[in-house]
Amino acid sequence: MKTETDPTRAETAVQGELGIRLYRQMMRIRLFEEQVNELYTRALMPGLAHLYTGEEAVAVGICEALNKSDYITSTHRGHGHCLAKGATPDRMFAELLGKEAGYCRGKGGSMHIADPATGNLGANAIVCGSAGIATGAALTAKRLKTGQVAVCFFGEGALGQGVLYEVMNLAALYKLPVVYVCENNLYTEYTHFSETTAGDILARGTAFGVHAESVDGQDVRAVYAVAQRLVSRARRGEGPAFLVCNTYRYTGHHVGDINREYYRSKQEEQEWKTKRDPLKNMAEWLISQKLVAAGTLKGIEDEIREEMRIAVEFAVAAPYPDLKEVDQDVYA
Amino acid sequence: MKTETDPTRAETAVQGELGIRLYRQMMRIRLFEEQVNELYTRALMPGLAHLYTGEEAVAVGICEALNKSDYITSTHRGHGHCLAKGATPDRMFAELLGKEAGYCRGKGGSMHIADPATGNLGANAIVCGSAGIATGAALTAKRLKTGQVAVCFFGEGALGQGVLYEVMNLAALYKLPVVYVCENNLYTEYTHFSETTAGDILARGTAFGVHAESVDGQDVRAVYAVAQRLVSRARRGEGPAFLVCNTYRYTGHHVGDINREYYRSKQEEQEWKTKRDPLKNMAEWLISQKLVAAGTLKGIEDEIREEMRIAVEFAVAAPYPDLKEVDQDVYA
Amino acid sequence: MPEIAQRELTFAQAVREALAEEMRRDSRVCIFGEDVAEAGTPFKVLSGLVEEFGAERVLDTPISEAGFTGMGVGAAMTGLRPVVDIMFGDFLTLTMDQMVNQAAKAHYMSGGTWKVPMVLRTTLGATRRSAAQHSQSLHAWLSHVPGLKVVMPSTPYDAKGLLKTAIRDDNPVVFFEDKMSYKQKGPVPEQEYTIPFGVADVKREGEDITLVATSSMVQVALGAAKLLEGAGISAEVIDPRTTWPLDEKTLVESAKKTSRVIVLDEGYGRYGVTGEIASVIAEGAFFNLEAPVKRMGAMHVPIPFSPPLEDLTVPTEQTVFEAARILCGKA
Amino acid sequence: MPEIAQRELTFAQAVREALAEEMRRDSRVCIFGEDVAEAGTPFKVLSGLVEEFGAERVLDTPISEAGFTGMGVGAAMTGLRPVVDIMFGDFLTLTMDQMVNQAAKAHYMSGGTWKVPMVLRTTLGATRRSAAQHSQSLHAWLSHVPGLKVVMPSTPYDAKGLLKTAIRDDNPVVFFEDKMSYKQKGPVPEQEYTIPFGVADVKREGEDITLVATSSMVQVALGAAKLLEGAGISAEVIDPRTTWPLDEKTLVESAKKTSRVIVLDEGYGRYGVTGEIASVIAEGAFFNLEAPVKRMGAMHVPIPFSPPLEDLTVPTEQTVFEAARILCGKA
Ligand SMILES: Cc1ncc(C[n+]2csc(CCOP(=O)(O)OP(=O)(O)O)c2C)c(N)n1
Ligand SMILES: Cc1ncc(C[n+]2csc(CCOP(=O)(O)OP(=O)(O)O)c2C)c(N)n1
Ligand SMILES: [Mg+2]
Ligand SMILES: [Mg+2]
Repeated sequence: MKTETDPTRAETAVQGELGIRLYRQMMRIRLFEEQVNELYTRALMPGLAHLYTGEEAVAVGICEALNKSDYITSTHRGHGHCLAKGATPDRMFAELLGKEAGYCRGKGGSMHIADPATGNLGANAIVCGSAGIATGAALTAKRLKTGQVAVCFFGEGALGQGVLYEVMNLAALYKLPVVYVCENNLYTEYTHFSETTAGDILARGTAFGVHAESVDGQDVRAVYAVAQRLVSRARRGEGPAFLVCNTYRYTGHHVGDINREYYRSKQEEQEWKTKRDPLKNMAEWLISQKLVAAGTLKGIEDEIREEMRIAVEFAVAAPYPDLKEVDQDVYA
Repeated sequence: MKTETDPTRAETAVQGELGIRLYRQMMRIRLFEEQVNELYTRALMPGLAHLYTGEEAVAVGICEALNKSDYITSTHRGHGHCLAKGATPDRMFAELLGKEAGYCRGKGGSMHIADPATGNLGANAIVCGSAGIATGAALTAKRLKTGQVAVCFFGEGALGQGVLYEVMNLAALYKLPVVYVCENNLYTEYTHFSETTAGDILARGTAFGVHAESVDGQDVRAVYAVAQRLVSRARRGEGPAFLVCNTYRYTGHHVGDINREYYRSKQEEQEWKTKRDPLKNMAEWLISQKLVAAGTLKGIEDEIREEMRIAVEFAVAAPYPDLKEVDQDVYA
Repeated sequence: MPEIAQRELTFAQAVREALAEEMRRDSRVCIFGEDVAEAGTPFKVLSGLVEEFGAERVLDTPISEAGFTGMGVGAAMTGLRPVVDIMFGDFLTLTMDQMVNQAAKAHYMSGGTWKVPMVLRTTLGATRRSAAQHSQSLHAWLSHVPGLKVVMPSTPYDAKGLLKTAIRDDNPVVFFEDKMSYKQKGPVPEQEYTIPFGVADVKREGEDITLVATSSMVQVALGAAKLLEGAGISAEVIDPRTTWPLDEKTLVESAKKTSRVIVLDEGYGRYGVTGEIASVIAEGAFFNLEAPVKRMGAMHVPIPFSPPLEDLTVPTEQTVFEAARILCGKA
Repeated sequence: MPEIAQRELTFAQAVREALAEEMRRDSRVCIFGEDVAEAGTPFKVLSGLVEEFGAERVLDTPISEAGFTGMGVGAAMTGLRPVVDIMFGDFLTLTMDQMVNQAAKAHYMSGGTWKVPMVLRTTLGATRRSAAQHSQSLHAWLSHVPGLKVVMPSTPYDAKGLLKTAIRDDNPVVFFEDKMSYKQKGPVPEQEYTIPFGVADVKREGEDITLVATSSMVQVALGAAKLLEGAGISAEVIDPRTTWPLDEKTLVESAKKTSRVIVLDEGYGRYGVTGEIASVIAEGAFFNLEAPVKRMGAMHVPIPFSPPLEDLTVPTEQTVFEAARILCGKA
């Protein structure tokens, strides 16, 4: 997945082809989630889902800096991570609908998509639940000298879980190739992070010997550049990193969270959507840099819309797993 | 227990009477533990015990800055904390021997001495197991405006437990009157702390919004002075603090840990015992300051030896609890 | 249930009313947990409480289950009466050290000197399409541990009366609420009442078979009992209401009367609640049983997301009905 | 146990030998935990391993049970075969989320794509004068959870053979060692062998009563059997060896033969292992039992420190002997 660039020149690495790819990947996430919300409102999706809309630049900027064989762990808000790491929409939609064609044969659902083929160790419905898993994957990479890197995605709410600090300490002690990516979208479920997070977020990495940085999570080029640096650093054996990406979720905590005024204002949401939209800003940059014509981007959007439409059709039509599967795969 | 001193002048607060009291309290811990080891070698004590010998200045310096009604939580190495907070040796020895006269009627033993009368919420055999309890005690003090402060004692090994960071974050958010006292005696059981602790210890407080300081844990006057400041600060509603006391345990992890060369050198032990002994140094200071005559200190030692001898006699002679107590006090 | 009960409340309203009444009665009672204040929890069970009692007594916490549960233990030991909110029972995994090594043992280890009057409220139950990490019923773990009490209300009436008792109890109490029952309506009298622990409730009287059911399974058992009536089988439905203390006497008496028993519980079927209750009955009613005690719990699999699969993992009116008919030799 | 078994090893030596052999056989096998390297754990079970296999494969960790257990899950998913060391079973409380919500569910939730071939070794057992937080036997919790396997060896021979099987298993396995058994000696053949899971072992044949015993209780049962022999009662002692998978068939067959059963387990007596096994037997041997299955587990109290009290909390040869005589009507 990684387009070769010289890590030392990472800051200026984003050129035309890569730039368009970053845009395309973000658009796929944006339009995928559009369909998920659609499926929910049409009552075609069992349960709920947590949309990644607004945070696309984080997953894409990070995963484009990874190799296909590198590992990621994801969260309850995981669709973006899965897509960015290479999952295909048809099998993802199928999973969201509990169908056999899904990545987990319908047994996992929206919060548990996993895919060995793309190094996806799985989305996790326990906040911070995959921090240990990502750290262990990095331990394997180091022990077996595979050159792989593990990325652990989590929301800033996971900063409340002590296990995060336990594993950061372990990763620092053993110099493991893992990057802890904190997606600070300002809210846990319905509470602003300032009400639940004391002290200094970056210091929560350095205090445990983990190199820490933060980045504008709405600027995909900036995320990609820093990811390049931290990932190659980890790959070179220089140890773990903690990256805070400042971002925002456009919609509710989950698809059913409609009235949000009691915890955040419509105006706040508007400002992020209008001034700091990762797709809009990337499009403007690509055009201003003459790296692409506006029409081309429109074409990409239409093409992806069609891809999603077909993927949804596939998933809706797909069969449920056979009932006898219920007690299969409990044990390997 | 607190001798009134002007907190603003805490740094220079230690005068004759208090100085002698600090010495006396340290001596009581030193000689108490001497007897515990004696009871172990004479096979009179069931199980094992973790001696506080060498760390006396920490418990005494801190607890002398507390009121009787203030709370402490303690650890598996808790005899020093209990004595410093006001427990009496007879009932402590009785507890170590599993006798009914013990603080816990013999049901707790060395690792679980608790005493409401002196605000001792209990020693804890789970590393970091009392961090939540101390934080909760501080929450009560704040909610009920009692003016109490809670002190949470733990070894540096507890820095490995994530729950510590969870509760420090809570204490900072709610500005709770709690002081987290880390006794860094350089070793967990048989491993040097540098092998288990990455990054910067003090930053592990500040990263969570908790004021952090460190002090020479072998200098009782220094510990007392900083404790005065941090405790009054907490009492005044200025929030939690994290205090790292650099100290050393003279003997094994527990009374049975005799051959220690594989994890630390005899020479290292000798240097601490000769150059940095909290009692020796305090005695020299008291004498050099003409605050006390050498003979007086010898008198104090003899007096305490006698106190301990009588206390041990009492405990050895005391009866075990009635067998029917086994299923009493499971529920209140 | 007394006749005077006219007013109907939902299960969620009953829980909220119990909390509100106890918080008015005793200023030491406070609540903390994730999104408990303005949000009133994702299930809206606590809506309105922060408005009446203020943020000091209804405290939003970070996502730190171990940390704030531990804080609850210490607060309880020193004079508050905290009601700790753990959103999903699946997250009990994170609180086990605080509940089992601290809360459950503090009183005994201290020789009876310290007390831990706290309540941990949490949820259980599957079939919400929430998958394996949000669908477990882990109450067997807590019932296994001396020092804890475990409450499993099945109706709005029981929920209110038992929660008030839990809050007044001087021991750590774990209170399980079935997520799927929150909207269930039932009579709840206006006037003050509490329900003692360790007293099972006969939800329906019958002669031919006893269905012992906890929490979410009580409605299933009552539904099955209706179906059984149609098949000429009179089923008695007994709800222990608390798994610890356990009202062994009532369970055994009913078994002696009917001579046939099915034990229903939504926890995993193995090494859980059904094994304990079945053993108590098999021992107590040994000479009266016409057939082995039948146990029905959650299938021994992580709860799958896919709806047709998930629906197979939990006992239903139909599966209980069929099991009962077989047990009564009328299949 | 085969005749060829001449050599005697202690339980601790058998565990160490199993680890050493598997680490030689498979370079992916590694160990981590607190003080596992130079110290070889407080029980010295791992002494010598770091010297042979190096610090990369025998990894000392900080006191972070949740963190390094989680690291074990991820390492297992990606190509290592970690053996995680949790010093005292009481600290399982800190690992429950990693074991139950992560390790146990990863294979199923991923539709069978990811595997978690890890072993968690820990201890159980009281009477070491270690008090309430260092004396628990919490294996019932893990046996309750689908996705986990639970092993309870009672002899050096079983310990070695079962641990080798555990390490080769592609699932998360929790392996409980009785602290008090580490010095117990028993025959262990030189040559390679493994013991399959789910196969109970008849430790002693008998006719009049079946004593089902796990882990630390097997020696107690054998001792009681000797005493019973003196009283003219022939006791069969059966060790399930794994609580999950559970060899129901062997247990039920023995119960059918003897018609009287006592189930012995050092875990807390309520909502635990004895309830499950007693229920399985009461159902499977319903028409053969002369008396209710008797359950004997740890008393429902936090384990007290005081020796005379602690000794009352666990079944002993004497208490089992008396219970058996009563059950056989020969008291
Ligand atoms: C251990 C645990 N506690 C609580 C929850 C319930 N919960 C699900 S998502 C969420 C908020 C997570 O916030 P954050 O980590 O910032 O991620 P975001 O939703 O903002 O992407 C909570 C509390 C959970 N799933 N796991
Ligand atoms: C949760 C937990 N893990 C492991 C242990 C075993 N253990 C007892 S004391 C100890 C070392 C503690 O070291 P430290 O915190 O520095 O305290 P010290 O003994 O040096 O005073 C360990 C690992 C325990 N009691 N609790
Ligand atoms: Mg967030
Ligand atoms: Mg230490």
